[in-house]
Amino acid sequence: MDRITEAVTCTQKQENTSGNICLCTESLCLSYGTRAALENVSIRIPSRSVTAIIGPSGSGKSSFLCCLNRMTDLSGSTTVGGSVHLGEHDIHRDLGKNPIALRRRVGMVFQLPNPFPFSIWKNLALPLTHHGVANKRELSGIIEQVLRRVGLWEEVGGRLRDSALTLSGGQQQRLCIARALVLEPEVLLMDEPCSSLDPLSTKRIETLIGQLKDRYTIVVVTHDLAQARRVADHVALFWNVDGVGRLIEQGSAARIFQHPQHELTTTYLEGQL
Amino acid sequence: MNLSFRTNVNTDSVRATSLIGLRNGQLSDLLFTAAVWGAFLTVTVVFLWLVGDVLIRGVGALSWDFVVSPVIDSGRSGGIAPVLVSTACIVAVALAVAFPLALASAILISEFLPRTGTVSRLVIVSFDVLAGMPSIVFGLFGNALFNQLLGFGYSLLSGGLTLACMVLPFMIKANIDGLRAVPRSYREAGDALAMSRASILWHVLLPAAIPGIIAGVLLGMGRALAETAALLFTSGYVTRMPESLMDSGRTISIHVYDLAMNVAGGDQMAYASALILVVLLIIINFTVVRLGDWIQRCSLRA
Amino acid sequence: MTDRLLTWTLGAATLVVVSLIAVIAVFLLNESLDTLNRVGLGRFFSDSGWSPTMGRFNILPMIVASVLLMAGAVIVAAPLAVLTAVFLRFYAPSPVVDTGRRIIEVLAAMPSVVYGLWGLVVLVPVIAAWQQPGASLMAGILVLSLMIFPTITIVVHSGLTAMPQRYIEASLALALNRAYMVRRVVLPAIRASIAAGVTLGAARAIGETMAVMMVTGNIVAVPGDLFDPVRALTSNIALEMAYALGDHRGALYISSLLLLAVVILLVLINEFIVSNKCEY
Amino acid sequence: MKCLFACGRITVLALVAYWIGFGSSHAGENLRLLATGSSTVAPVMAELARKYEQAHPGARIDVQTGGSSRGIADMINGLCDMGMVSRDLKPSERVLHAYTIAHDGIAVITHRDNPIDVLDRARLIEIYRGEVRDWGDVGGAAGVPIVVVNKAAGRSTLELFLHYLDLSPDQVHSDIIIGDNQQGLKTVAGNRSGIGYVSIGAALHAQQEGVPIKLLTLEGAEPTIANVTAGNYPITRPLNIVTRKPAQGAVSELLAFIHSDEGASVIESLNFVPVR
Repeated sequence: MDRITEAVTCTQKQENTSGNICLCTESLCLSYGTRAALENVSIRIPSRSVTAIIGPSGSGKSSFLCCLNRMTDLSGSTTVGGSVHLGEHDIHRDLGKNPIALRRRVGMVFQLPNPFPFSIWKNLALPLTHHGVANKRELSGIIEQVLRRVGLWEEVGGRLRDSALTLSGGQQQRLCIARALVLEPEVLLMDEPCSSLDPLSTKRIETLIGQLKDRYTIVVVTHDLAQARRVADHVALFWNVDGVGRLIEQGSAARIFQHPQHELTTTYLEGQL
Repeated sequence: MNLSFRTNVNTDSVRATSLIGLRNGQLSDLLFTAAVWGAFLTVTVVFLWLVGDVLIRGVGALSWDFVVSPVIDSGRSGGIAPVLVSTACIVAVALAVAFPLALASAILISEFLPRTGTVSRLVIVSFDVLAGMPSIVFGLFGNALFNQLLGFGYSLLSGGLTLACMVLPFMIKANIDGLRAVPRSYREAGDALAMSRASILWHVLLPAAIPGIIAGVLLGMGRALAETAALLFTSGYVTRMPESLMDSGRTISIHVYDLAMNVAGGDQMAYASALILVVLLIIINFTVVRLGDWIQRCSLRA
Repeated sequence: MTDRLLTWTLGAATLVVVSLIAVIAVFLLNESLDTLNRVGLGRFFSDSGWSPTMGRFNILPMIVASVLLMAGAVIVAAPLAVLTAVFLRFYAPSPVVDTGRRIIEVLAAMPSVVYGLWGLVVLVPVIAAWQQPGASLMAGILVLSLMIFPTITIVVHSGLTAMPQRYIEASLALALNRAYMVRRVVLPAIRASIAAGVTLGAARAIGETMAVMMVTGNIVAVPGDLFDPVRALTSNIALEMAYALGDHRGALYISSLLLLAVVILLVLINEFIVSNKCEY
Repeated sequence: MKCLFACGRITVLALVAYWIGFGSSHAGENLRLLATGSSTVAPVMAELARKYEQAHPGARIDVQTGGSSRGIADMINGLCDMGMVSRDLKPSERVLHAYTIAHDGIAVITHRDNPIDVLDRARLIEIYRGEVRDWGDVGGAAGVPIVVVNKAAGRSTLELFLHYLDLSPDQVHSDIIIGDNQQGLKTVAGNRSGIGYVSIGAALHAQQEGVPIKLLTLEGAEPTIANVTAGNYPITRPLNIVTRKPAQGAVSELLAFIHSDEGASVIESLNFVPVR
């Protein structure tokens, strides 16, 4: 827990972020077996806004995201050091035995749309019934509500019994977002949600993200800088330093894009532009 | 201690959502975990019971003499040398007949027929039917065709030919898997060098598919060794050393069956023979499985 | 030139193999037709009993016995197999996974006569100590379920392995616990594999001869309860084929045709399931 | 690839050599006989064959069981050289030629630990009709169910036994169906509450070998060779060899050996009654 924090090789200027801090990590380290993937990440994610995690491939963006809802537990050989706080709870200590309770509060959307091979209805009803909603009317109420929220109701409202696999890629991804929303999480993690979609679907999802940030704290991993510019309120840049992912710089989107303070950030932004 | 206390306090704040659902979920999770562990433990116990039974009762009667002595007094004493020879003959006949047919069919299906075409679908379904056919039905067929119509009588030849029909679909399937695991690029490279189909096959594909072909032969051998019902009415079950393929003879499986069912006081010898049979089959099966893993790894790498 | 020769040779060999099934069917039919004409199909279900040497050919009790044995074996083996496959995929600690795989492989490699031997020497006396005579429908079901268990487990397990990891990730991200995930997401997602495993197992169960013959007592009668002895269709052929002549022999060939028909049906169902399996 | 083909070639060559080599080496004195049928006759036949082969090097007589009806069926289908039948031929079978080689009886057997020693015919009928289901009702241990072991159809032992009890096959209530004599012995030896019936010769031989069975006295006559020879025992039968054509060549030589004094002593040693 009290890992010796090495001298951070980069400037990490903390600045006052508007609003409450919803998620923050303190000296977060992650390794797969003996191979370190993340080192010394301390980040603050403000609530009810969109935070974009940017950086080149291999800089540990997705690994970082997985730490936030303990998807890292999935493979047995991972070890996590440091701490992650959700509100006032340490997710490893306070919610230690029960990642389920954590994941109820932190939803996730993946790179590839991953609806279950069942009907649209069942995809959305499944997490609800698991968490104790048995009343059919209540179920359909919630399902209609989330489908409207992601703008799918008009498109699929009449065919909820169809297999989710018959939907287009963009629709599937919005269904997955809807599915993450049925549990009313506080945080929504999105791992490159548009990377497999065409530009039109991408635009829909981006608009959707803009609408959702009023109610949820959203963390988006993306390697598309233009997208980060379009949707993000806050930005964190990760970089692969000697094979290990590190946080280089974080701050409001406006500041990072206009006045990057770290030279790596400048290089990255210029390279992409 | 301290930790669990804090956990309790903190879940209180999560209660706003539905705690009852969570509690139920934990209970059913526990029950289900118990069920899967229970299933596996049941299987393990039965497995140990079965294998331990064969091992403990069989190993006492096992010796080199047992392997090289003739069957005496219906198998109550002596050994199983003639049975082993008959088994080898029947399996050899079955493989010698089935192998070329299986390899040829596999080559045609995997190399010449379109993979999803109606013809290859039909052919594959007919193999599946053949693979699923009860062995006793093969026995009846073999008895009618080889024993009576062709006049081979109760003989190792009749038994071997019947088994050849039986092991064909399994060998074909293994051969097809082996050939399909050969990377497409090999064929394209051959085509680009303007080689004929025959010489691509001979010089490139078959050598690359050897693991699959060996797996097929072993699989067929395993099937043949384990078979009893199809042989009762084709090879017969004489216990003496066969002198030609036209003699009747029993395989080790039939010997186990006969000792267990028809010989009072034959149990220990039945177990000893069963132990030899099981060890042979386990060796064959493990080799096949490892070959299969290897083939899969190769095809993934390619 | 060589290519054409090659194709023709291969074609001829394949034709031999493919026509084998037809040849077998023709032989079985040929041996049955006389009897079918003389006795008529109806009497195989309406005669007063099975004593073919006296001209009575009712095979219904044996059909009932075969079906009961098959159904019983599937009912016992399928849940066990599915749970074991789930255990090996999601629950087992990694050293146990390897051991588990080996156990299933060895069980699959075990010849039926060894299952029969174990049933006869170990299982039947255990049942007999509880309910005489021991050799019974129950013994048959237990031995058969043990035999088809590895078949079903292997098919279901390969279904589980083929299932994409992303369903599991999605389930975890939705805060589903493991049991709920397995029951409501994983098992429904691989239902085609389960059905395929069950049909394969059923085909094996109904075709099994030796192990069944060794433990069921072989009385031709519709069983009143699980501890009554029965005779399966396959055992009947094995028991009586040696001395059957005339219509008796014909009757046995007819029962083998019946078995063949059931197996073809099961294989076709299996084929249908596998070919319609959704491609995730 | 080459290695594989080499292996295949060697196997094929070995097989051919094996086949040709063995097939021809005995061409001069090619006496090969296959006898199939009654499991009662089989052990006698096997022992006789062994003695005969010792006296005639190169001769080979294989024996397979399967029941008297199999002997007849195989003979008619041309699958064997001699059929073994442990009863008289039926009128429909008279196209075949029968040669009696010995006499035998049928013994009712129970487990050695069963307190019963004697059963009369009426009791046996009740037991085999399923009217009496408890050993206590026939003077044995009360509360122990009777497990009735019956022979499969097509076995002459079954036909003779039921004929003796004057029952038809449908009237019999049985719990286990068995095939060979040996299976009957094994089943009764393995089940303390079982009752069955097998060849006297086979039963006595098994008893000598230590198989835990008991032969019951029937109508005051113990199942012994002496009683069968004297005709005192109620169920006796001839053991026959049947052929399609009148015995000639090797078969008649074998029959002559069986009917010789040496043959008779072999038969007696196995607890059967030789033909005088």
